[in-house]
Amino acid sequence: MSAQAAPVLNARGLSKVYGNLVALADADFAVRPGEVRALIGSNGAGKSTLVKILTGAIVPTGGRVEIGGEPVPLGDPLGMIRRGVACIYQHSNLAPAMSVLDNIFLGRQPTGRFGIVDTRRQRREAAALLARHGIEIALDAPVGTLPTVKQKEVEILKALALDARVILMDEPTAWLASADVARLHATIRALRQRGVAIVYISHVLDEIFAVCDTVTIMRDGRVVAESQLAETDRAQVVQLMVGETLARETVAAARQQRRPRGTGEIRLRVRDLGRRGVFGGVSFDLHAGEILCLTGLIGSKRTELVRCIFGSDRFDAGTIEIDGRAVSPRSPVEGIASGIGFVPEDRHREGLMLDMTVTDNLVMATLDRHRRGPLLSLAGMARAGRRAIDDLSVRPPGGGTAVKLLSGGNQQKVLVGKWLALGPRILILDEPTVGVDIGAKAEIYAILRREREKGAAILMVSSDLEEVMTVADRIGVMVSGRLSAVHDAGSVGMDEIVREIGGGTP
Amino acid sequence: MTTDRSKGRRDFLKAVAIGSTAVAGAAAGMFGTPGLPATGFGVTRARAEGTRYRMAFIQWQPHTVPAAWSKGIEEVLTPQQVIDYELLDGQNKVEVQVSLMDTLISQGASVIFLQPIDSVALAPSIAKAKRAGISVITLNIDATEPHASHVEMNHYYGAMDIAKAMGDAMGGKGKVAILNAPPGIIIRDQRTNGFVEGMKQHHPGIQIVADQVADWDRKKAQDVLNTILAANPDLGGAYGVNDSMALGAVDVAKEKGLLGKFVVFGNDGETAALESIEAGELTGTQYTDVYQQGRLAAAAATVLATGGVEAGAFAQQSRLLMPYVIATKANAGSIQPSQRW
Amino acid sequence: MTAPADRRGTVRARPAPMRHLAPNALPVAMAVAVAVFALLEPAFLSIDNLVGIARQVAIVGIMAVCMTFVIMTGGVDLSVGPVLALAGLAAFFALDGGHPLPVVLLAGLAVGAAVGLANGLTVAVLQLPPIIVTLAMLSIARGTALIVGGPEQHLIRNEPAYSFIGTGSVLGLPFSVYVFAAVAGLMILVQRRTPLGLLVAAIGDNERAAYLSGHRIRITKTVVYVICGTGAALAGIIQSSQVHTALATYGPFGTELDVIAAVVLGGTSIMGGNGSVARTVLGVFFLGILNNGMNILNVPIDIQLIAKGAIIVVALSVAARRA
Amino acid sequence: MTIRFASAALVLFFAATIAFFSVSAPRFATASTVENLMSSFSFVAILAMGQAFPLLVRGIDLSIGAIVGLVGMVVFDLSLIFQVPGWIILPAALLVGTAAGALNGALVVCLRLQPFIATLATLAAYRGLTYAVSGRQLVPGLTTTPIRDPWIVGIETYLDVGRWTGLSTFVNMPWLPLSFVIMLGVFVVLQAALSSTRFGRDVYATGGNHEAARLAGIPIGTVTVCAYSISGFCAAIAALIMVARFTTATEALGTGMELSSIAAAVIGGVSLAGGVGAMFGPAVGAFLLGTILIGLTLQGVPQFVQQIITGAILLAAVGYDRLLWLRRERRPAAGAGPA
Repeated sequence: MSAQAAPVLNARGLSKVYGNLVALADADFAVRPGEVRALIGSNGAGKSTLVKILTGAIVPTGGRVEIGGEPVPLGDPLGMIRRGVACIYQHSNLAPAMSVLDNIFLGRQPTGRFGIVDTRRQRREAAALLARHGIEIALDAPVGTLPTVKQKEVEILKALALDARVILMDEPTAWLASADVARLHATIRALRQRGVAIVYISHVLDEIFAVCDTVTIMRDGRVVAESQLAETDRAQVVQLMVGETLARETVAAARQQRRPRGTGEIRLRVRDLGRRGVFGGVSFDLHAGEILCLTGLIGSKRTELVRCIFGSDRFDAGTIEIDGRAVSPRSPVEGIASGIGFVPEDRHREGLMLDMTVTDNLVMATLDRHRRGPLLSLAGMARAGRRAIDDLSVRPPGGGTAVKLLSGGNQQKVLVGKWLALGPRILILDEPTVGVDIGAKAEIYAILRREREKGAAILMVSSDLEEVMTVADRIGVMVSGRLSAVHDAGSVGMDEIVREIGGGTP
Repeated sequence: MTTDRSKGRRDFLKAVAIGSTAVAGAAAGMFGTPGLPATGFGVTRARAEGTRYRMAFIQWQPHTVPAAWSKGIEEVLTPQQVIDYELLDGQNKVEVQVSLMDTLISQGASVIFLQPIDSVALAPSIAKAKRAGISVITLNIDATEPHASHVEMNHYYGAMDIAKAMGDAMGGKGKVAILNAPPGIIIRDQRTNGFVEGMKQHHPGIQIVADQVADWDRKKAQDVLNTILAANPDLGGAYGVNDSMALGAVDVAKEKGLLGKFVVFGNDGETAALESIEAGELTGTQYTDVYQQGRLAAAAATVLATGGVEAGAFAQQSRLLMPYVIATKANAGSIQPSQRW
Repeated sequence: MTAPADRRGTVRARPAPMRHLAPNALPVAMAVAVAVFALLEPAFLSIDNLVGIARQVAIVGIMAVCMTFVIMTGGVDLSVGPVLALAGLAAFFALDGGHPLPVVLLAGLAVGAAVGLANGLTVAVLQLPPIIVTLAMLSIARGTALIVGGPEQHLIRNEPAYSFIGTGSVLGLPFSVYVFAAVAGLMILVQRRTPLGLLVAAIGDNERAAYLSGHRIRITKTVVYVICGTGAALAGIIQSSQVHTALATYGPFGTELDVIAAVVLGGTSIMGGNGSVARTVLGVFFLGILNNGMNILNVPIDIQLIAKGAIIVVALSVAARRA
Repeated sequence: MTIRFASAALVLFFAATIAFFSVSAPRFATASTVENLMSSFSFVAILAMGQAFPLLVRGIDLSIGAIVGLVGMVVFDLSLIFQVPGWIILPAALLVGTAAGALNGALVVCLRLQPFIATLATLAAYRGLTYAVSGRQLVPGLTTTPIRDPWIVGIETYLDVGRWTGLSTFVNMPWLPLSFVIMLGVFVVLQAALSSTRFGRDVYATGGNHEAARLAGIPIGTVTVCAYSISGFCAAIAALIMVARFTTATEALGTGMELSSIAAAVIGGVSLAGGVGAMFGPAVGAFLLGTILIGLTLQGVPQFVQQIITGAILLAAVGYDRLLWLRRERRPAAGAGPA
């Protein structure tokens, strides 16, 4: 499109630092009217941070943002919205008890005298909107009662109703069925016709090549490349996205150490596991002393799968055997009892007690071991904590510091350490390196390999292909609720995997 | 407290007269009450006709005094076999009392015993009751709306007499503290004002150094008096606006070994208080035979219910004024066990 | 509750407002209060009065210390008032039945534990809002107390052993103060040295994570309410022994709010999360000092209430600012 | 959204209760009982509706009862001490109540205090203020002087609707208390504000998804303050009705009302989690509680047992709401039609 037109949104030298984690480093980002710009990069590459700055949710440590050539105050969500920057967030941004209609017009209902809402006009506009974008939805249904897909549509409608100049879409298709994706893309093209600038954040290369004009590729908090998609091909993009950031020897080391099927002893056997409406027919074996990585798109139900194995969710079909014993854990308590450790995806929501100390968090899963009669042996806990801190080289090394003061990487190490303390026979990790700086990543990989050597069976969910290629002994690809294939890591190339992942959404 | 003193006394004599005859009459089931047209054989007739009367007592909140009243009332009503009686709880809330009044009115009670939380607040409901032909008998707190009858142990004059007795006990000089109730119920105001007024009149030499709220509560009274004593080590006495608080003061005096030296007066005269007096701990309290007061009210009620007197007819209500004594070690012994509540 | 449900980092890191209160604002406020009272009325600092303060806060103190865990788990217990009354009555009837002291105490405490258990199960298992559950329990327990005890005062006469609990004194300190100290000490120990204490903190901090760490959340929550009920019962026993009376209307409306105020002043967020028993004790004494000081200065009740409200607001908003 | 499943069930339960007492309780189904119900619980309903607003924005107002006391005492003073004419007193009273509510809101918004704590503090403060300004203490003589101002006492009048409509020729119609009419008025206005004004949308949004509301540019602070002001305003109206009914005000007026109003609101399906509820439920909830109290009294059930039953019903109400919620959780996809 009009690549020469002046950028409507222009960010220069943005950076954001949490504690000692650099989430975003001197990033430039611009998008022009009528341009659909893909923003891609593995998890924790800094995309969400950039988005948060552009929506005003957070204040950058440095840098400036111009809209239509005007420099704008940062950290002011309303200002951004008023200036025409709308965002469709990954998480729901709706008032569940309110009707679709009210959500679309949230905070800006057309009003007549005495602030009486002009519902007729509201309906008219909404109807027009629906017609224009060919979306079917019951305007009076409370959003809370709608399925997630529909809720996404409401979010999109909300943004569209703002007739924004720039729309940021953060993983807009993560929860959409392929048909809906196609429709969304149609919508996007329509918007492009009307000169709206769109920032399209996604992991799905197919989608990107299908709908985007240009691409900005980020890695580890930096913008590593910008280009016209017309002039690039998948391989290049993936290459840029994945990069060679890990020191070659680490990768090399990792690769030659690969031990598909570990000791050969089957630790975990999953057969036709399913949960109605979520995933189904999943079968695989996990051996002692191997690392099996489940990769796929966000929303391909990998998390849901491993939750069921751990016991925090229920499955309603298939069987799970551990060491040949059939189990059906109905709660984490039982999962742990059968030797499973589980590092959840969102360490803040589900993993750590942020206000509590490193030691407390480290012993959280193994309290009973530190009981002396009715009391806890603080000394014992401290010792255990100290040992873990040294093994995992947590920085700062103080066991008494509150976890929330640690960097993402160290927080993650603490979370992993909590489960290692259990000496799990099976360790499940869900996106263990999201938002973790590169150094910590390497350390975590090292830890995992060490556990593998000790004979633990490790099941890891990751969307970061580079990571998968580095640590996996075997790779399973999940596509919309099905385990499409399991490869020996050695015998499969990244592009192949990429294709399989993308292959999920034709 | 609106009436002047002498009248109060006269009412008091009249009251005793009415009261005793009424009790006698009620017990015998026959009537001849001055001031009321003699209909004769009210209860007997009722029994014959099989008519039943509904009576209820709305108390301000569960407490020893209304409980004793209720006992006394039942003593008189039960043997007559034609009266259904129930005790209702005002939860120390005006609105609850008013609502209960309405309920009783629509229920068609024939007499309502009422211990109003406030003289004015209940007046409209009393008027309503009268319109509905229901006689209302107020206990201890009079209402601004004239009604059938008011049976009271006067708080204002009682408190004045307490002030006098207390001053005498303290030799007319020294410092005293008031352990008070939280505002919101009229008894509190009447007693406090009476006490203050009494001290002014009889013992201007005595100084009220503290007036603190102890929520009717013995424990709070202990705490509060403890504190007050710290500030005024030379405190000579304390007046508890009810006996529980007075007994709290006694507890403190005991603990500090001030027994005998420290003058404590209470109000109401419940059993615990009398015992404490006899034990030489509590100096005195305003005692009334509350059972008797209940009986008196019940007797009057019977008359009103069965005597065929139109409730609306009470332009000028009868005031049955209970005799009270300031019970001290000297006279407490003369109070019969059967009179203790 | 207003923390936006956003992604990694930013806002969730905001500490619960109350947290910073305890270490600085509260002691400062206490010091100021003490200084003011002492200046206006030297007798405030007399040994007698200080002992008096300790004795006065004992009952609310015990309840507050025992409610801290409940509030840390994001709950609240409005039913402590009637429980206090019920326990007193239970103890009285046990005494009346001529049972030995241990049985008597057990009877009292059992009542509290039972009510607590009912609260806990309803909150933890049925997951109903604590404020409503305990509000309902407030009127249920009060009703029961009035049915059981009636309006009469049940005098507890010549029961030296029982009376000692509330009125006896050891080495010049009232026994009830020792009880308070013991309970406080015990709860501090529980918080710092037992799995329960750690677990309560964990639940308040991040219930989901605690669950995923393989802990039985429901049991813990129930236990916490049982502790609270038992604490209220103990308070009831002490009170009934202090006033030689058991009465169904003891622990009137407002008791529960005093207790909650003490806990919150102690720096525990009413929304749950970070909290500390030790700091609750501070909060208890702060309120105790305010009451005592204003009584000793013979401040009229109206000013007392206004001042109390204002001071709570100031103290806590200072804390909120710090956060 | 205005009338949810919960509310529908509530109405059924209400009807059932009335039916039950009509057959079981002597003299329950009479005009006078209906009058009693309307005049004794209209102000509770108003308080419940007021309380609903703080709850809707995920707050709570524990001071609502204390505000009733304060306003009552202000009316008492103005009328009896300063002899101010009623037509001035009425607006003044409403003003005081609203201001007190606004202060609550300000504490919550500006000082970032937990609503529970902020209003707990003002609960004490307002009650203290009531004592401080109490004309009963300042001028003891007034304790026995009823308020006679027609403007105020006029609130406690009964309208013989029966005769106007001529219905009373067929049935014994209850007279309609003005307070009930006022309650209806408040209901209509507030419900309209909630369901059809911009403000109402903002209230639901603020309570339903705080972050979304903020990002949507809704002035959350203002909305919150308004919510608390409304609760204060309702408290003032309730106070006026009570004063008119009692022709006086005591320092203890409104004690415990905070809890009963919360109870009524929650029974009426207002969620403590915010964003869910309407005016209809709380109003019905208040009258439901009233019906039960009156009915049980007429049945001769002891007061103490009544307390227990009331508590049980409160539990049942929240339990039922929980049940609905669980059911909705079970099948998130379903129910995607208009609710």
